[in-house]
Amino acid sequence: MSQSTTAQIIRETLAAELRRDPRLFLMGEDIGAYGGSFGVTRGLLAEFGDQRIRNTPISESGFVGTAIGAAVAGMRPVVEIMFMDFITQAVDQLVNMAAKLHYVYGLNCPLVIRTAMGAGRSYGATHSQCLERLYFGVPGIKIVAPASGADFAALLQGAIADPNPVLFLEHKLLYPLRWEMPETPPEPVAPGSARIARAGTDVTIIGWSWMAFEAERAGASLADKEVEAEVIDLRSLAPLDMATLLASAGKTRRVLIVEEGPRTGGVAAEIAAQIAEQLPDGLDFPVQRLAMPDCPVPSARTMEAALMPNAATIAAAALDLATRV
Amino acid sequence: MSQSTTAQIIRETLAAELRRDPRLFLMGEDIGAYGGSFGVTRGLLAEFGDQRIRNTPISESGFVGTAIGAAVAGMRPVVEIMFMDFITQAVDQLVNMAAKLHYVYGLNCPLVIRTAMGAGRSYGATHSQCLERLYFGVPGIKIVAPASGADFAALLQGAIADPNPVLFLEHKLLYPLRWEMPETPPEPVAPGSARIARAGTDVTIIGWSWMAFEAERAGASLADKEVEAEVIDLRSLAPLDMATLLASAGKTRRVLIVEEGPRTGGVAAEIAAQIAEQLPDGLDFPVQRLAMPDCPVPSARTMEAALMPNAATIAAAALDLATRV
Amino acid sequence: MPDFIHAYDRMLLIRRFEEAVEQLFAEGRIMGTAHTCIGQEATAVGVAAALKPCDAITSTHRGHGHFLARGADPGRLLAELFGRANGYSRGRGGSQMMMDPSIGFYGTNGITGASVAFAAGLALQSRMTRGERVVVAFFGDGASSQGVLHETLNLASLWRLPLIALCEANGYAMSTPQAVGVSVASVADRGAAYGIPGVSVDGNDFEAVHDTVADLAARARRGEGPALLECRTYRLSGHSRGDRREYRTREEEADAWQREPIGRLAGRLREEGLLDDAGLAEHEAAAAARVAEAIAFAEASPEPDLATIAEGVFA
Amino acid sequence: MPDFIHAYDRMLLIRRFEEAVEQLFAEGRIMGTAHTCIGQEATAVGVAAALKPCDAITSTHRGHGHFLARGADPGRLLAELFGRANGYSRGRGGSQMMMDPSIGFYGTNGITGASVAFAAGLALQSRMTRGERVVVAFFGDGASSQGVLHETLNLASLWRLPLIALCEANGYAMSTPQAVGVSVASVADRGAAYGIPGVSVDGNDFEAVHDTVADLAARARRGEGPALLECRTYRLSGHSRGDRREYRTREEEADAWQREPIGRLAGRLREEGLLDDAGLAEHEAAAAARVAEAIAFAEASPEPDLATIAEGVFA
Ligand SMILES: Cc1ncc(C[n+]2csc(CCOP(=O)(O)OP(=O)(O)O)c2C)c(N)n1
Ligand SMILES: Cc1ncc(C[n+]2csc(CCOP(=O)(O)OP(=O)(O)O)c2C)c(N)n1
Ligand SMILES: [Mg+2]
Ligand SMILES: [Mg+2]
Repeated sequence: MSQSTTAQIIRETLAAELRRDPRLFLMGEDIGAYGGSFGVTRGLLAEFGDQRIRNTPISESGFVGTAIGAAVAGMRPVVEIMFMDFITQAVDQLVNMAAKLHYVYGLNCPLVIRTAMGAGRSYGATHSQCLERLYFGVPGIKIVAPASGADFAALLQGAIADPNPVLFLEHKLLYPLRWEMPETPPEPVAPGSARIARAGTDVTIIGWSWMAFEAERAGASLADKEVEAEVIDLRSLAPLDMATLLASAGKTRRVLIVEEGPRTGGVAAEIAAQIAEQLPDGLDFPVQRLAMPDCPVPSARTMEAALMPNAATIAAAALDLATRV
Repeated sequence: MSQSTTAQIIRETLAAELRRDPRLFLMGEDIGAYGGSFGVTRGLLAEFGDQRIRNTPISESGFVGTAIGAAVAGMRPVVEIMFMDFITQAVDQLVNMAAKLHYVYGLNCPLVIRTAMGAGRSYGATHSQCLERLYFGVPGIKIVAPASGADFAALLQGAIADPNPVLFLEHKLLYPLRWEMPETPPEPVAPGSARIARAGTDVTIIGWSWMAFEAERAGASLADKEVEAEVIDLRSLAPLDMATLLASAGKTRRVLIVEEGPRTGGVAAEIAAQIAEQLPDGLDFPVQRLAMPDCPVPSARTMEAALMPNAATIAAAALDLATRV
Repeated sequence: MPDFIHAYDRMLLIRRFEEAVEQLFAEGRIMGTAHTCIGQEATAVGVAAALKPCDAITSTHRGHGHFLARGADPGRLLAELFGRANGYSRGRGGSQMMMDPSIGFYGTNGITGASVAFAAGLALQSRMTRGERVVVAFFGDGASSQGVLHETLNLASLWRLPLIALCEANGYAMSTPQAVGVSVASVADRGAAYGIPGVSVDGNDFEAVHDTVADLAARARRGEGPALLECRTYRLSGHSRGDRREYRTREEEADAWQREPIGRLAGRLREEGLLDDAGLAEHEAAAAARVAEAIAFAEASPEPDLATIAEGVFA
Repeated sequence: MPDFIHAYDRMLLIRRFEEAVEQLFAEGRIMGTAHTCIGQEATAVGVAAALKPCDAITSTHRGHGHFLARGADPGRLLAELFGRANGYSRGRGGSQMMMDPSIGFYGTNGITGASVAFAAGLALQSRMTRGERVVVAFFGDGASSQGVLHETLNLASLWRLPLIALCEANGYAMSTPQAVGVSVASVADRGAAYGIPGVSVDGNDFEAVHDTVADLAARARRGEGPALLECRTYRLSGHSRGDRREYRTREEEADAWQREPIGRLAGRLREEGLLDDAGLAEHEAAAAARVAEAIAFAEASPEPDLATIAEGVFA
């Protein structure tokens, strides 16, 4: 076992894949000498050279489009978009091109887009968003958002192995966290499966990325209050692992979904709708959502902290739901 | 009373607003001599000249950004994006700029983006999408999508009067439809209110744009089967008029939401989630959604027709829900 | 020297095909939309004649000609417009989404300008694998205003990609004259903005197009990077179905018909003694027959299976 | 002739301000991120000196200098970085989202390149209302690769907007040297791609910047349309907090320090007999005092009211 940060785990997974598959290469702004804004690719340039660790100009639409073409031609591009907020510039290429290639032409597009999501660093409204909702409703794009060290390794391998475009979401607050990692890397996990982070019987808490991490802490804290929360780390937003969610919901009959992002129009709404549709008599109370209010993310630390759900507010909401009569 | 098509109603409303407010001007591809892809602005160039009916180069990101700046500076731009599918190219300008101007700076941005949405014309996967979901979860953007002649006039005036960015969605299939219109134009309707298109007691059907039109037809056809459907034309997606929806849902206790667009991750999910949250004991059955499967829109007429909900499939789903025991 | 007779055949096939498409729309036998390329055949065929089988092309909304020039089966192409199961995209794509990688044709495209970035990706693969492939990315004068063009040319230049960005300057973007939509006299002048060659040729001159593309492709194959090529031509068709062409005069069109490429090539064939009037008529008849066959094939094609509509979103 | 002493004051204020920002980050007294502009002061101040009060500026992620040059209150600017209620954006914006339309400053901007389109909109309003306003849109060498730049310059040229697109070519985009990210020697060379003047000046020479901007602004005010101006400078600071500057050498930096603009202007002031050493020292002290005051103001500012966080999304 060894201790690694999330950033190191991503880097080592990328390095291993680069060693294994000569078709793999990385593209993105300042991923070379600088190692990317969050240092994830630091050191890879030295080992793999600038043909495989390609610094791009600041052209999110152009280089994502280029990566799509390269993927179709047989390469395995892994693109870094520095902040998820900038993926707004690649929507056309991803929605109108990548997402439709298999359906219309039967073409594989083995493309991974890694990007740093989320608030918590006082970066302000254009550097703090969770924009998975832009792609969540678009058929043809897979989305994964791990919350643990092992999953960053497992799901990144799974995303790279996938023949479809996959968004791989990395929360900024997870990068510096340290995890115990086994010497041999975990097996790949394909997009599409959730992880039971904590088993329980009284209430189901569903989250992903940083919210899954906080939910797990919330679940632990509830044990002191004699509430056994089942915490599900969604991991994969598209496809959704409804089987796991429904099994848990059917067992606990009380479901709380936590989302970092404005309440209206997020991923939680879809999960809530599906659970309600599929368990017509299975819940004691309607599915609850804990999310941010419908506003941009302000930069001031005080305001940002007040907006984001965290272990304490998740625990409070889950406790309320679990003990409601 | 006179008969006008939807396209004429939009045109006349624009013309009246252009006459009334010298700050108003139109921008878009081929809106001048050509009158736009759907002929909506035909003839306006002759009356208002090329300073106010501005043909743009094919630069959706650049000209939407330009319109945002002009709006902030005191103009009233009404932008046409030829097909909603191309609004993918303006996501950055709308999400990272327009949507945040009032929250962060307290600035008004009186911008209207008109665009042609939806399937039904065999235009294929990149010219047939309903992409309101891209903006629906973004705080700071209003979205309206009328379904009747009067509402096109009323809501377009309301959108133009609104000091915020408003997406004004025009379904392609509505353009040629004819409506009886009063001689004096209807009063403006601000974004934020739904319309009860048909009152009823047995089941609530919610739709917007073309789906509201089809839902109204479905409602009428159900009367023959002794089912009184209440049909709600949502009209405004953001803000949502939850009061009207909840009142109807509380009354009928059975709700069907119809969405043109892939089932997963759409607007219907949010409405379903909110109704479930806010009427914990108020429904006989979970909210039902009728939408398209999770795939792109194929071009072949046969396939496209099979995918789109229509009056018959809506009526069947509503009948099933209304008569379920 | 390129094969003039073969080129003539292809240009005729394209012309007859596009005329048939317009006719089929007018008769309501096909639905949706299509953009025909009447008058622009020499560019499509000139490019195709200059490329090797390993090379690749990406196309636009106005792509039937590019596809046919590259060797598409007119029957399958038309079946796609009919929305049939053995169309190139099994009825899922339509005119603006057709592809056949097996002949190096990477798609028509309904999003103006977007395919040029995709083309750069094909070129990047070629460069990274030290392949021989050169990629020609078609786009229009109107598309030249799209930001993704700028991003792609900058990147292609920096990375020395084997890419020829080929602007079919046909005078209009829909109704917008080039002078109203493009702020520079020739799109080729923008090559200087990326440190790459910017070349302009008469796009109605099959041989000129062929020779220029052959040169630029050879240059790209030598690893010397991308180029920007403007082919000056004229769209004799309307933009798409229902275009009343109020934005230009009939005189201007009549004038442009004087310079249309097929008659020009026929003249050349006659001059060079390659074909006489009887020969020309024979090729005319063959093209017409080929299109009639294609229509028959398309109309006899099966409808797509509606049970599988939602399948195949993911690999 | 521009007011050299006033310019010197502003440049000093900016320098001291940016040093303070770096210090405050290092001490953990402010959070988030900021990009300082040490070494680039002459461009910001040269532009501001050349503009009229009716004119407008749009800025970038590296915008403190532009804002201060245009007359921002350093206290309110710093209060914004502290996330306080009387910061320019009431703590909602941070370094990359600050604006004050009352002084014609239309915002720093965290999305590289995006503000240039916004600037064109301000210029369009000016043109449509026959106003006097000229708009200067700052962007970086890195931003020059963004498609929206291309779209905006094309449109601005076609519509003859009173817009000066001003590239601060400071050698790097984050870690990417200009030669690695920009495919042309000078961004100014791209003016030709839009039929507009492309001018390049020494951005560390206050007077040269001033004079060039004054000329281009006068031209724009006469209705002759936009221009592209490159100001060649050097970012002496790191890109942002935590930049180890491994992508360049300390020698290169030392060399660049030789050409930094404030010492240069001080020399000029001495030469022209406008200020002697004592005078210069006085101005130095005044700038330092002004920044100290700003810090005190910012730290004494109230925290935002958390009860109203979600308010004000819509007008
Ligand atoms: C992003 C986008 N914007 C607008 C359109 C609508 N549109 C289709 S073709 C066209 C004109 C294209 O002009 P040009 O590039 O010159 O090609 P041409 O039609 O002349 O062949 C327009 C505006 C589109 N398909 N995609
Ligand atoms: C759309 C977008 N892409 C990437 C970034 C990340 N980013 C911020 S500043 C920067 C470098 C900008 O370089 P340049 O334009 O030269 O300005 P400079 O930092 O040198 O002032 C990058 C890549 C961003 N903010 N926005
Ligand atoms: Mg054209
Ligand atoms: Mg720079």
